[in-house]
Amino acid sequence: MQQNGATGARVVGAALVVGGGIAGMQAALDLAESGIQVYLLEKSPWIGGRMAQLDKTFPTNDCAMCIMSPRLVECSRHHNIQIISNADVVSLTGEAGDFTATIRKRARYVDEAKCTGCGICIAKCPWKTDSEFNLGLSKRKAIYTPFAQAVPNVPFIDTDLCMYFKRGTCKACVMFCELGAIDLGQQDQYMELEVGAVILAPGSDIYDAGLSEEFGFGRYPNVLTSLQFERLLSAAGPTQGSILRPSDGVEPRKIAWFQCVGSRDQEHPYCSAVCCMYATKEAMLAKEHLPPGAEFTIFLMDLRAFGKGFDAYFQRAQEEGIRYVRCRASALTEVPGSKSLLLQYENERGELLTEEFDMVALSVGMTAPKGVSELAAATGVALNSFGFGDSSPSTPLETSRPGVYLCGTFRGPKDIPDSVTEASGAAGEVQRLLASGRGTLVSPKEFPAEMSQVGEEPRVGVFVCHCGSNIAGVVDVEEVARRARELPGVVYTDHVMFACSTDSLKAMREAIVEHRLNRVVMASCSPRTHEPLFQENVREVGLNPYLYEMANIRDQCSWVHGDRHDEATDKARKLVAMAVARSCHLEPLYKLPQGLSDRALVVGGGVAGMTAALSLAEQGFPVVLVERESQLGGLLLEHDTLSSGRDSREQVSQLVERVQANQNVEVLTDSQVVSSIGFVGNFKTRVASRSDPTQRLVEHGVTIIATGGREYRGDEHLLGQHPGVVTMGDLEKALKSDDPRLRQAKRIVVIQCVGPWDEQPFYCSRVCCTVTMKNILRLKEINPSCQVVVLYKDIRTYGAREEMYTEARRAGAIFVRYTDDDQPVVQAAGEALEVSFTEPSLGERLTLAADLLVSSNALVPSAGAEELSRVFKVPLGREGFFQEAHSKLRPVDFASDGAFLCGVAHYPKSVEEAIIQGKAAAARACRVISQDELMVGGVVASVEEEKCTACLTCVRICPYNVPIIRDGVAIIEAAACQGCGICVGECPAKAIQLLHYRDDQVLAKIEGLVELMAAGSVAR
Amino acid sequence: MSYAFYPGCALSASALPYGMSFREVARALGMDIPELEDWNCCGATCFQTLDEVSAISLSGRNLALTERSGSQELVTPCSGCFAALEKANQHLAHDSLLRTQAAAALSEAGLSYGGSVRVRHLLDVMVKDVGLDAIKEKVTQPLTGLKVACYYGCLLTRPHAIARDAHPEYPVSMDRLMAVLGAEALDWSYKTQCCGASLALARPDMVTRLTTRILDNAREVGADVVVAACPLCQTNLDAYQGEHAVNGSQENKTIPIVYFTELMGLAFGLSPRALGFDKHFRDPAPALRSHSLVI
Amino acid sequence: MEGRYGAQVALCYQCKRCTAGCPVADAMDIRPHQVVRLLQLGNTERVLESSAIWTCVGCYLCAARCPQGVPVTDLMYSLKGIAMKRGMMPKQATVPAFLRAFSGTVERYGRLHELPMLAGFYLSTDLREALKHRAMGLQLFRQGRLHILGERHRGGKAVRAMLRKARSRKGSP
Amino acid sequence: MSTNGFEPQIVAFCCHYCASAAADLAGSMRLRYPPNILVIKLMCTGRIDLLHILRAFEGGVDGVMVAGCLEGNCHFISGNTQAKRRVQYAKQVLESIGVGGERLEMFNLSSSEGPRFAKIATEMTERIRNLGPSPVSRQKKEVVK
Ligand SMILES: Cc1cc2nc3c(=O)[nH]c(=O)nc-3n(C[C@H](O)[C@H](O)[C@H](O)COP(=O)(O)OP(=O)(O)OC[C@H]3O[C@@H](n4cnc5c(N)ncnc54)[C@H](O)[C@@H]3O)c2cc1C
Ligand SMILES: Cc1cc2nc3c(=O)[nH]c(=O)nc-3n(C[C@H](O)[C@H](O)[C@H](O)COP(=O)(O)OP(=O)(O)OC[C@H]3O[C@@H](n4cnc5c(N)ncnc54)[C@H](O)[C@@H]3O)c2cc1C
Ligand code: SF4
Ligand code: SF4
Ligand code: SF4
Ligand code: SF4
Ligand code: SF4
Ligand code: SF4
Ligand code: SF4
Ligand code: SF4
Repeated sequence: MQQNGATGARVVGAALVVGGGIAGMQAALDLAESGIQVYLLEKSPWIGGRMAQLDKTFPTNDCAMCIMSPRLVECSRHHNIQIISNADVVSLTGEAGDFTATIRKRARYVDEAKCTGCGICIAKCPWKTDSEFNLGLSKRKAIYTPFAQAVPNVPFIDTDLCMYFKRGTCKACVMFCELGAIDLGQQDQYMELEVGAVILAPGSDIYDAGLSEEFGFGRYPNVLTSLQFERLLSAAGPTQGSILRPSDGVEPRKIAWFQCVGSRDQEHPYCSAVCCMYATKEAMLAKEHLPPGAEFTIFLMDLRAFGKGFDAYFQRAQEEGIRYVRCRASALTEVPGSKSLLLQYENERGELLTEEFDMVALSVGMTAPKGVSELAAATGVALNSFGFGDSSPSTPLETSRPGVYLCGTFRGPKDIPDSVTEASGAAGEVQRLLASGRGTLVSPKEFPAEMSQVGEEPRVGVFVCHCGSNIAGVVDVEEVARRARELPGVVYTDHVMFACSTDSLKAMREAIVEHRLNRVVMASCSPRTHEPLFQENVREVGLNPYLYEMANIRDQCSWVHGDRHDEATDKARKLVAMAVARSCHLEPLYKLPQGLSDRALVVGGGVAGMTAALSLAEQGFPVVLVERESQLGGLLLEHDTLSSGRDSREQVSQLVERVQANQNVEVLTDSQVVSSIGFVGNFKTRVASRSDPTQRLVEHGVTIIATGGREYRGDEHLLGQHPGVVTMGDLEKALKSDDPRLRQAKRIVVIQCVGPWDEQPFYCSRVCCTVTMKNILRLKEINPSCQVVVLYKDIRTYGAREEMYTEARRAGAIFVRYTDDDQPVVQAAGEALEVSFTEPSLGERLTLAADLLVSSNALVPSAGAEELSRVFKVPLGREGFFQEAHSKLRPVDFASDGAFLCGVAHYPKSVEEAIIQGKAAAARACRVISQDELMVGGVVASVEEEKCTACLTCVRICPYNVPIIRDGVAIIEAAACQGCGICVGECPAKAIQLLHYRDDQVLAKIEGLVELMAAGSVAR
Repeated sequence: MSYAFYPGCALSASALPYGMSFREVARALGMDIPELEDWNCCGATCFQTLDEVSAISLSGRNLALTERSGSQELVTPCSGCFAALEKANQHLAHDSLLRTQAAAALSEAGLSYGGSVRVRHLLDVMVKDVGLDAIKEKVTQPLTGLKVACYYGCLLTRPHAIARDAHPEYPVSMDRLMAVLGAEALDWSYKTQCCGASLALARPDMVTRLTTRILDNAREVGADVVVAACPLCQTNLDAYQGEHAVNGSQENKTIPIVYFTELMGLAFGLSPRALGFDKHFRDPAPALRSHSLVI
Repeated sequence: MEGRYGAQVALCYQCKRCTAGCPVADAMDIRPHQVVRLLQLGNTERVLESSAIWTCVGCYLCAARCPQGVPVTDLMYSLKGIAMKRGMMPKQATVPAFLRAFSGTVERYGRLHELPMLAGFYLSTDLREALKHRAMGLQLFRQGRLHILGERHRGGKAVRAMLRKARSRKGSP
Repeated sequence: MSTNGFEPQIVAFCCHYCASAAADLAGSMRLRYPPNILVIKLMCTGRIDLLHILRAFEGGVDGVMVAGCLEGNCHFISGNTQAKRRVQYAKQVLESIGVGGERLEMFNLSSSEGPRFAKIATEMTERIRNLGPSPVSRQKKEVVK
């Protein structure tokens, strides 16, 4: 426990994260890594949330499970995270820094401490019902886990279905569970947690498609929700990735998606922000899954491709033949017999058609999560009118209750990257609040000193696990153990019922000591889930964790060869021989502490950069903020009001004041970065000032790039040639200076999406649609009779911004869509202008006189971004904005360690989003600089200097720009190396080895196999 | 609860079987539901077009009469009347300008309206107030094997704000009623598609297209009869069946349209003649007989 | 028009859902969403000249499903009314004729009597049309479903007085 | 079971994040594939070296597969594309030394593609079975005999 220096109040170094979706997991991990004890509370029996149900994710088509399951595992094994699943928050008392949360952990009827997740109970349970996870497309048992990678990997008993709870009989699960983990008498438990802060991340639900009865969901078997469609696409889903019509199991030839089901209507006046993109994704994936010739149509209003890379994705979809029809579907009728579906619609040419589809997916919107009002009441936070969590635009991650934060789709509809960003941002808020309590409640596990194994002959111990009957039911475990004794180096073998049970772990430790084992091979399950546990176990008796090796004879043997006992036993023997052979080549590896600077360098002093700088400075980290201009503020200095209704001057001046008042921030205006060297924890960067010729050398542990952007200025639509043509930025200035032209104008025409699209492919600047709405409302305030006509391609007022679009229409603005092939034409007409365009609904050319033409110009990257990208060796994306490490799960990190990005430097975004990203970047940076030392080493590449010819091959090929050539040899900094081994295979001089995966260590596996085959005792 | 019955203009004329069967069934159920005295035309959609205040006054007069008679609920068997009366009722409650204008007109007829009346559709009264259990008790000849397509038409559930049906796009009350009678109510896609009745005279060309679409689907899902809850729908669907208006004789291309009250009566074992089964364009008798229903 | 429905018309974002659901859109010269668009653009004349407003069967599907709550059906009704008041007749004048026959009968009798209404309608349009339907009429008559003269309605007079008053209010012809 | 009584030995170099996760998933889903496949897990297929492949064949293995993340989705950004290049090269080498390039194949799959892993394993086994024992292992057998 820690006293808060300023107020003397107690600060508890622990946090409660409510909701175990991707946002909750991200927040938990960021906090845990920065030394805060985390309770991750999840309402359902398992964490994972919505993302676990998705197949792939736009716009990269990354497999959702691939990128998420490592996080699941990380949460489950992190020392500073305790997952409390199947639980609710009952109440929250106390105040920021010192809360007491009362939690009810509902009975699961399975003892989490005993269960190994073997699944036998599930197989034996006789009762089935529709699977919620697969949305009724498959069945699950009364005792079940929703998906294979579930965390915790412990089943749950549905008492509504279980015969024991309904009739008092059955107990099949109890009988078959070999570990006695089933506890039908389990009771709800209440617990009180002391935490300093709370993050709410309970996500969202999807709109109940059954309410839109006109589409027949629930009546017409071939009408699905988009989420059901995700399950159909999933290789691990109910149809193993085949798209089949529920009515007859036949592959559909024509599929339609209906957009905005349960969004953008009177009851749901917001846009759900993800469905345009996920429908595009589902259509593209469906195309991959179905034979050629199948047709895919998306019926929509506006295509909301407002995020980074989204337009390119949409472009690709169109090239692949996905058809988009601009018509909101009205209703479906089912064809009796074929159960296909008939849709009447009007196409862009004004033709009224009736078309038959084999399958229809409803792109359901997001709604507030079920039970949200109870959660709000228990935690004392306010909800907004849609039922989502409420917050103010200038403090977007704070709820109405101090010390309680929010993130993810609970804060409003959004996609995974935005959810993850917010989660990191919320973690940043908590880090700041609990800075003085950091590290007080977490204690790194202490291990005994390692015994020296150097130079000793290998003494291998092999432990073969029965996993109850999971392995032993197929593989002759005893035979495997016995024959392992014959392998070179093996001095001890044993077979155990459940290797991961507490008793077995202890027995194993004793055997290591007793038999002086210096290598351990576990023949059991997947290293993905169990390696950390076993590694820790060997460490407890002083064995280096890298001297441990695993043979997966369950997931990759007994489970897939259940019908071939002999072959499976042979295969298990081979796997064990291979593991033993490699283990003899293993060497202890040590992660070594390396000192680091806790200073952050922030480049760019706009709202994003200032927010990031403040976040860190307020936690006590020194920050150097480099701004090229003479004053801080960036784009914000030019605006009038903000879309949030706030005065931008106020917002800027408050921020600037706070920055300048903070002792920990050193602001270098009129300055630029000229060079930078080093690696995570130890960067050295030179900054040159315009006024002072001497360059400053800044030593820093992390770098945050926040260089923002600027409004594009071209000559489209007579910009610069006619005084009546201005950009949206100019209009803002005119509003600010109360330009009389605005009060006199009779008609103002606005053209959206103007940019350098002759030179580069179109990307959406994300803010301009909302900015247009903001300014229409401002214009209508000062000049109510002025007609405003907006020519647009798509209106992209995503999320709650949709309400501003509605307001702008209510105020009388008229919106007319144009297309790339039929652009508006602007001509001078004396003082005034003439704009002609095609009105698509009427199919007619209209010409309007306008007093002012406002061009909504694109946001483009700041000048000098390329140079910075070279200086810091961080990449730019195709639009010229900086490129993050992973667009889904690492949205504010660069691929190379220690560098982060935020704000418009990443992609155009609103002030609110820039603030969130600034906080997120700070939180990610804090993970690094909050440590006293960095532990470096382990699985990293290492160069044998004598062999290296300085050919630069590794320098060129490393995706993380790690190797550098110094004094004629390649240097690979262990702190920066990611351990992929790409350079190793490429080095012509064979001068690089990847530790733990050295050539001899990889080859040993092959040798082990070859020798066993040569011995002739296994079938080949 | 005291009801007044508003038959609407068609019940004693083209919709004779509806009126007959309603009275028979009401008697069998012991319902007390006297006809509103001196009622006048609700104005239908015609007056809404011509003049909104007139429309509201016409309906308003019926509401005022109901109020004066001491009844709280005005029950009508016609969806068109239901929509017109209830719309007027709501406008009178919420639109102060219309309320003043209509009040002036009503006073000319010696009436005033305080807004206390609830407008109900007969189907709703049967299902909710009489109740399916009470109806089930009266069934002596279950309609076993009879496949029916329940047709609700447009104005029974629309505009949503007026009708306030829990399932505006896919109503189920009549289906549940039919199930209680022993019939099999089929799922089909045209329950609430408009048949075009309001343009039956003026645009028979268009109306035929609408009815054909509806009836084709009913036949394709295997319906023996279509059940209606509105005189306009019944007459329109019965009269305009494909290009074979009225005396088109292709048996297989036609389908009888009956009132839900007729089927109730039949299931109650009442005399088919008294129910008006003989007063249709397409004779329902063969379809009913094919399921061994006495008729 | 602008007065009563203007605010709702402004909300239309041209999603075409009204048209997509309209059972008679294919028979319209301008479709429901176009009607709303023209009203937004202030081009009421073109709407009044259209046949669309006369084709609408008043099924309320458009209005019921409009995500912005634009009362398209009520617009159609009012537009017909305005057109009739201005004497703007569609090429196929059957709908206004029907409306007149209907309202005439109701004004006379207080209730709708089918025979006088039919007579009024066919007399003002095309008697040959009536002949086409004579079989139907005959059958109705035989079944006792068509009365030569309806029962007298006591309230007829009161209704007439009321309607006179309703129409005499300021602003209505 | 086998057409010619020959059971090939196949080694699969799988990356940690996708291919070997998919293999685990195939297990969780209790799918079936022939036991001829032995997985060697690497962090990234980018670690694969011509040497590893050649040594496997030299040791008498009949087929080798390399399986990594989907293209464009490598956990290590570009490891799988490097692997693809190296596998292409190794195929040429195998061809030229008479082992045959078709005994080596590169696959890309996501971690949720358990069924696809099983399918690939089955097809690869079938392919090698049809090719018969590798010339090296045939030689070895003869030596032993
Ligand atoms: C069909 C569909 C497809 C999509 N496709 C994509 C895509 O391709 N790319 C993309 O970026 N995004 C996509 N999304 C959006 C994406 O799913 C979300 O952005 C993301 O999952 C949000 O994560 P979250 O953590 O905020 O919420 P969730 O994933 O909803 O997690 C919330 C968690 O909180 C738990 N919880 C709820 N209430 C409580 C409570 N009271 N107490 C404790 N715990 C609680 C829930 O059980 C859940 O585990 C898609 C969404 C849908 C519906
Ligand atoms: C016309 C218009 C209207 C807008 N209206 C709104 C609105 O109403 N609401 C809203 O939420 N958002 C609005 N925005 C968006 C808003 O301006 C941005 O979200 C926000 O300002 C981004 O802040 P930033 O810190 O990321 O970038 P910036 O504000 O661009 O700041 C970047 C800073 O970095 C500095 N810099 C650049 N390169 C270097 C370098 N190499 N070295 C050192 N310093 C460097 C720049 O000088 C600048 O000070 C609008 C944008 C425009 C164009
Ligand atoms: S059988 Fe026992 S150990 Fe296995 S999953 Fe079920 S509860 Fe857990
Ligand atoms: S007791 Fe319940 S959960 Fe256990 S096997 Fe029986 S039904 Fe399934
Ligand atoms: S416009 Fe918005 S609500 Fe509609 S489908 Fe697209 S993202 Fe979803
Ligand atoms: S105007 Fe701006 S926000 Fe709107 S679609 Fe175009 S680029 Fe995107
Ligand atoms: S590739 Fe090898 S030889 Fe070439 S510089 Fe790198 S380490 Fe040295
Ligand atoms: S192992 Fe990977 S990250 Fe490390 S230096 Fe080599 S290529 Fe770069
Ligand atoms: S449905 Fe409504 S919003 Fe859409 S086009 Fe029609 S009137 Fe406009
Ligand atoms: S009310 Fe008229 S315009 Fe609307 S859907 Fe029905 S027929 Fe079409």
